[in-house]
Amino acid sequence: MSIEVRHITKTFNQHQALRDVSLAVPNGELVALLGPSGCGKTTLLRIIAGLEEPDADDSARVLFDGQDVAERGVGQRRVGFVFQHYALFRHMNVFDNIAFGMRVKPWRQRPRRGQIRDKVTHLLELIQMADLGRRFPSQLSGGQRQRVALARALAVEPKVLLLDEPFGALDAKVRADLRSWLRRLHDELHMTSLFVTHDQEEALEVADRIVVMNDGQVEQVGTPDQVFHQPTNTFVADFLGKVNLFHARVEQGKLVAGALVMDAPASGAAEGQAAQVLVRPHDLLVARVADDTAALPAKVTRVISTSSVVRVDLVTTDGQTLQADLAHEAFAPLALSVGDAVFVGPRRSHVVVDDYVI
Amino acid sequence: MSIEVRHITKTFNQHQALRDVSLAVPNGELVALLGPSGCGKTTLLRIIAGLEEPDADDSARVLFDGQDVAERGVGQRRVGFVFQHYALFRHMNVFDNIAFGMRVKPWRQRPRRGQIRDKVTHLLELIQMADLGRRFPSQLSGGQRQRVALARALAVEPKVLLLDEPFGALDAKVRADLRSWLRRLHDELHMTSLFVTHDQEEALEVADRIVVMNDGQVEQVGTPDQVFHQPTNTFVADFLGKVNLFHARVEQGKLVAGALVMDAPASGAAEGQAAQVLVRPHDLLVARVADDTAALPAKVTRVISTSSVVRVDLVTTDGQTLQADLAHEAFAPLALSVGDAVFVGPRRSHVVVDDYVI
Amino acid sequence: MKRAGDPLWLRVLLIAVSTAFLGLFVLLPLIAVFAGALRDGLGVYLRALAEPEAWSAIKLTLLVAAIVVPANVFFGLAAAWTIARFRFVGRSLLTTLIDLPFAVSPVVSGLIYVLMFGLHGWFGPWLSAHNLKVIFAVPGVVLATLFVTFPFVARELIPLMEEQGSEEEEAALVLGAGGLRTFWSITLPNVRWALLYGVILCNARAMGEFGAVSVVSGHIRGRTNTLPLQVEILYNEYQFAAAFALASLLSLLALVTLVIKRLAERKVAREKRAGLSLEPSLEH
Amino acid sequence: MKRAGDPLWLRVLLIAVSTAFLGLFVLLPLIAVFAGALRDGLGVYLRALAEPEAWSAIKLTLLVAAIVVPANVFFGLAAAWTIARFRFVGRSLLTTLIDLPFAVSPVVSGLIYVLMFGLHGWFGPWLSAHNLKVIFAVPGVVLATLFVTFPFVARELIPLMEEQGSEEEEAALVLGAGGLRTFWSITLPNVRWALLYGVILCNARAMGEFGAVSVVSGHIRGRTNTLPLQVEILYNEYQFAAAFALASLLSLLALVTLVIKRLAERKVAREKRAGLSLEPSLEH
Repeated sequence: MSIEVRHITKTFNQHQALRDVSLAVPNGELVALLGPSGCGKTTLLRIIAGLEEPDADDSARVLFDGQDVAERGVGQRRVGFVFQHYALFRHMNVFDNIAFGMRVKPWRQRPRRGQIRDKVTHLLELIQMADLGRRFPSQLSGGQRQRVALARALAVEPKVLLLDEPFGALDAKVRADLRSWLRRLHDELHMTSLFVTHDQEEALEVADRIVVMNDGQVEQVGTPDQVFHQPTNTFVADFLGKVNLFHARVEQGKLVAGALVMDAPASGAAEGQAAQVLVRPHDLLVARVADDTAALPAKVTRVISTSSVVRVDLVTTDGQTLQADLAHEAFAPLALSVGDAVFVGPRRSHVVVDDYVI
Repeated sequence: MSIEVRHITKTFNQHQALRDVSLAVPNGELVALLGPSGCGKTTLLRIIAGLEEPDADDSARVLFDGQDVAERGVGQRRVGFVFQHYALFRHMNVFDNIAFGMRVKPWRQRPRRGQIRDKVTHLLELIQMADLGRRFPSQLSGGQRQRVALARALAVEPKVLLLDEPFGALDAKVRADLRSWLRRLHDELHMTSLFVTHDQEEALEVADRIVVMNDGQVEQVGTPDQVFHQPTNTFVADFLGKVNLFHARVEQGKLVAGALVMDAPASGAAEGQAAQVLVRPHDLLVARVADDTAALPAKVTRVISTSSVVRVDLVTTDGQTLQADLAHEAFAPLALSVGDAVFVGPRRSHVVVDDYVI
Repeated sequence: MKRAGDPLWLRVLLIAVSTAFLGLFVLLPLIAVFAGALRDGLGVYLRALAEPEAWSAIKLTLLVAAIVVPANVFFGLAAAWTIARFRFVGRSLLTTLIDLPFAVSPVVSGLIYVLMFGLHGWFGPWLSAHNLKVIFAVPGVVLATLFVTFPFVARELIPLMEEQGSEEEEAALVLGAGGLRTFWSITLPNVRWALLYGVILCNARAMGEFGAVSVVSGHIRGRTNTLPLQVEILYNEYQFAAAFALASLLSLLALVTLVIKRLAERKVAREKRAGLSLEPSLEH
Repeated sequence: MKRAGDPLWLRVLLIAVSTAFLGLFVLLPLIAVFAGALRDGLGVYLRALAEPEAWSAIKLTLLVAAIVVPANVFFGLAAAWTIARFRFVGRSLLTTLIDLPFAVSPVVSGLIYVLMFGLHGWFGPWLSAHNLKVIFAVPGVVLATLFVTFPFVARELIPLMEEQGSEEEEAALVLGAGGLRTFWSITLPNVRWALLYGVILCNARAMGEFGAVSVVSGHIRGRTNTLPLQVEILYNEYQFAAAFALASLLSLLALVTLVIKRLAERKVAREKRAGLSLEPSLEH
């Protein structure tokens, strides 16, 4: 089922949590709502679920498969909702938690006792907790609780799955495991899913499409590749990962930022116009000897080799800090250490012309 | 000041939080206590601070610069302690929070009013909050609160700085900023610092030395490079980042794991002995055509190109999932997509002979 | 949690002071009542309880509790749920007024009912015209007790409900449960122990209320005397053994109340812990 | 927080029921007292307050409160701190016993003091040998009031102290502050509004206590009558205007108490919010 919201505004005590937000989520996609805390992403999710009502406005709409659901109460929208802090029913065991949604159905639609048992057993297997049906929520680990919350939401066969910071309260390690589990689950079920997160890594890894939000508004919508490699403004670029920022000016068809001279983008920027050049750390070349690309002198301040890349922190002569991520094989011949003088420049860059200041 | 603990055991209601832990922190180093939640790292930190007492045992010792501090109360140890949830005094403004430690000194050691003001002003500048001295904790963001907590701890000029999950309650983005700020601060002050974290990335990025703990015991102590590249067991390897694990057996001086044949380590493993071969994702070679190294057939299941490396998830013919991190330049000529058949093998590996099972 | 930071003498002193205070002013007196009741032997004790007037007082006390407790459970639950779950104009006034019966003297509580329903009160003429008696009759006793014991249920529930938040209820609503079903399946079970505690405290207070009831009851022997009133009458007539015999019933009620309270408190504490999410900070 | 999940009629109904209940049983009666007091005009009202017996009752009430409130603040703080901060054998018993005065009937509370300190009580002979009078004298009134009002301070403080935890105190200790300094600079300011609320409720209760005091005071006019006792005497003698005049003083006290409570509650709520860490879940 596709989801669409149009012109949604929401005000809490004079604070505008959402400002005229419109958004479409295609059927079957796994979409992330990504932004810093306070950006309104959770509020948007709750409005879609029907747990909050948007400010009264004639043009405000929440559409499921093109149908307005404003009149449908929260129980009639057939959404599955997973809360950040699980919200498991603390006085029911895992089995009863999962069965709850089926048991409260109106008499005619309610599955028979045996059907409920089969369904719950199946879901317990799906979340790899087949033996733990009799446990109470307090006897489960955080990761297990979150999986039970997911199974409970799936039990009523929702058309849409909404997840509010599903892994926010978990350890880094457990989070990474559950993340790929959620992705696999979505690939099996192919249900339209929308999840809220403030962790860009999570969004980039799991989602088909990312909605970057800031301050009650949508900044960019796109695939992980699009928002990461072609951000439309510096907020998005900065929020999605470390980025090196050069303030440049268009001079004679070229972009000039100190010692760096780069090709201006085709979308003809006017002479003298200011522009931001964004360079991801892995696109920053580091060389011992200056050349056309690596023209900016810098000094190594820190080398961290404990991940899939070697991270080199640098500082330019005018005090700007930069970060370069080199492949271990590319780093080995350079053999940089703290204090070394090097030259840097962008292998590839992305230019943004806007007035947003980090 | 150096810190040393010897034979520390701590029991809470029959649960052994720490089991005979010994540890030495050299003067001036920034050391991370890293482990999953419940491993006892916070308890160890609190025992060093004097906030908890270890179980009574004749051989249990907490030494500062070689001197036993068991008799010194928590106020006499001259440690700075930063709490995970800040523990700022909620009814005092930022200035009074930072000044508190100086104002409660015994009359003879207490600085004069002017000295206190100067010191607080200096610290406010250090934490980049010069104008916010009159704010109350409730008016600050999470990152600001944590910096005030740090300034308050530094105000009494402690010999040792102890930090309990200092960034645990913060957003991913703020966390990354504060992390490098803490590192720079330590480089300036060069005070012996010990911080607790469950985030391996944080530990690897910030610390001079990492103490990996699990289940009340120390698993490994070493520099980030050592614990990342030469873990002593599979728990450490797995906790510090994604690792590909091959169960191998020694056959005729070689390590054999299915189609892979690798050189056995010099430390002569006996014929027929089982061993674990650990390969970090960036050390896993991926090739379209099999060769001596890349000999294991596998299939691509997912490609994620939104970070400094391109992450390729693979599955072998016998169902093992693997992860390879390729540099963007190395990935480009391969141009892999989901479903492609490839061959993989370790460029570099680390062999562990132990009986720990993940 | 043994805190290494506090000197041992301070802890010992504090624990000693608190315990001594409670022992001296609370536990010892209670023992005295039972001693006093049994001073003249078990036979006298049982005879005192079997007196027709004593029996009548016991029955009236049970009747009052049987009306007041369910009424206050209903109103207490409604008030607590309303306050914990909704934001509306007058919400804070409602919260404040719940404590009014604590703040006002029991004598005054009784007097206001006399003012309203007494012979010369606001509704007095109307009531006597319809031959209804409130003051110096059972309805007055019930109303006065209702007023005095109102805060106990609501006060136990409000903080717990606010702490638990409404996420579980929201989860039930999203799963398709109606408002009433959510209340019975989620809200009520989550506060059941706190509710039990509020109910037994309300009950103990309803059976033991003296001041307000004393003013409205008229002390009509065998008709409008509750247990506490009967105790006072016996005491004023120097029938000490009988007075203490009835008083021991009230003391027993207090003890049973405290035992149930103890159990409920443990359950509440356990449920609070169970509700906590697994945060790294909880590690020890 | 307007919850879209609950039907409008339910919300309206709940709010209406709660408000109506409070208005009918709480607010209306209070107005009645003031109306009754002023029925015969302001002159009669003021003369009733100026009666020597009334004056004496007012002074005794103030004296009792002046002794009982500070004592209960001290013991309440000690008990609350001990319970919230330490784990020791008997801790849960202490917690339970704090509520005993709520669970026991006021008449019984009075009787136990008679049993202990009365002429025929345990310490009776010793007291009369030393020419000391407790029962039917001011000390008895003070002791009975002390017992009845004990829970108010401790009950307000314990949940708040447990919720706030001891991290701030630990921070102060690590910074070198001693135990006493930590208590004055950190612990006390953090609970000041809850303490204030406990104190005023304790005060209102101490001034308004009727049952226990009635048993131990002996109703000696101009000597051991507190305000509530004097009100009852006047009422029993059909001096309604005078009775309501004094009752209005007690009602005024209740109203002032509630106003201060309202302010304190707001501050407590604000301080609770202020203490919360900025979690992503708090976003709205």
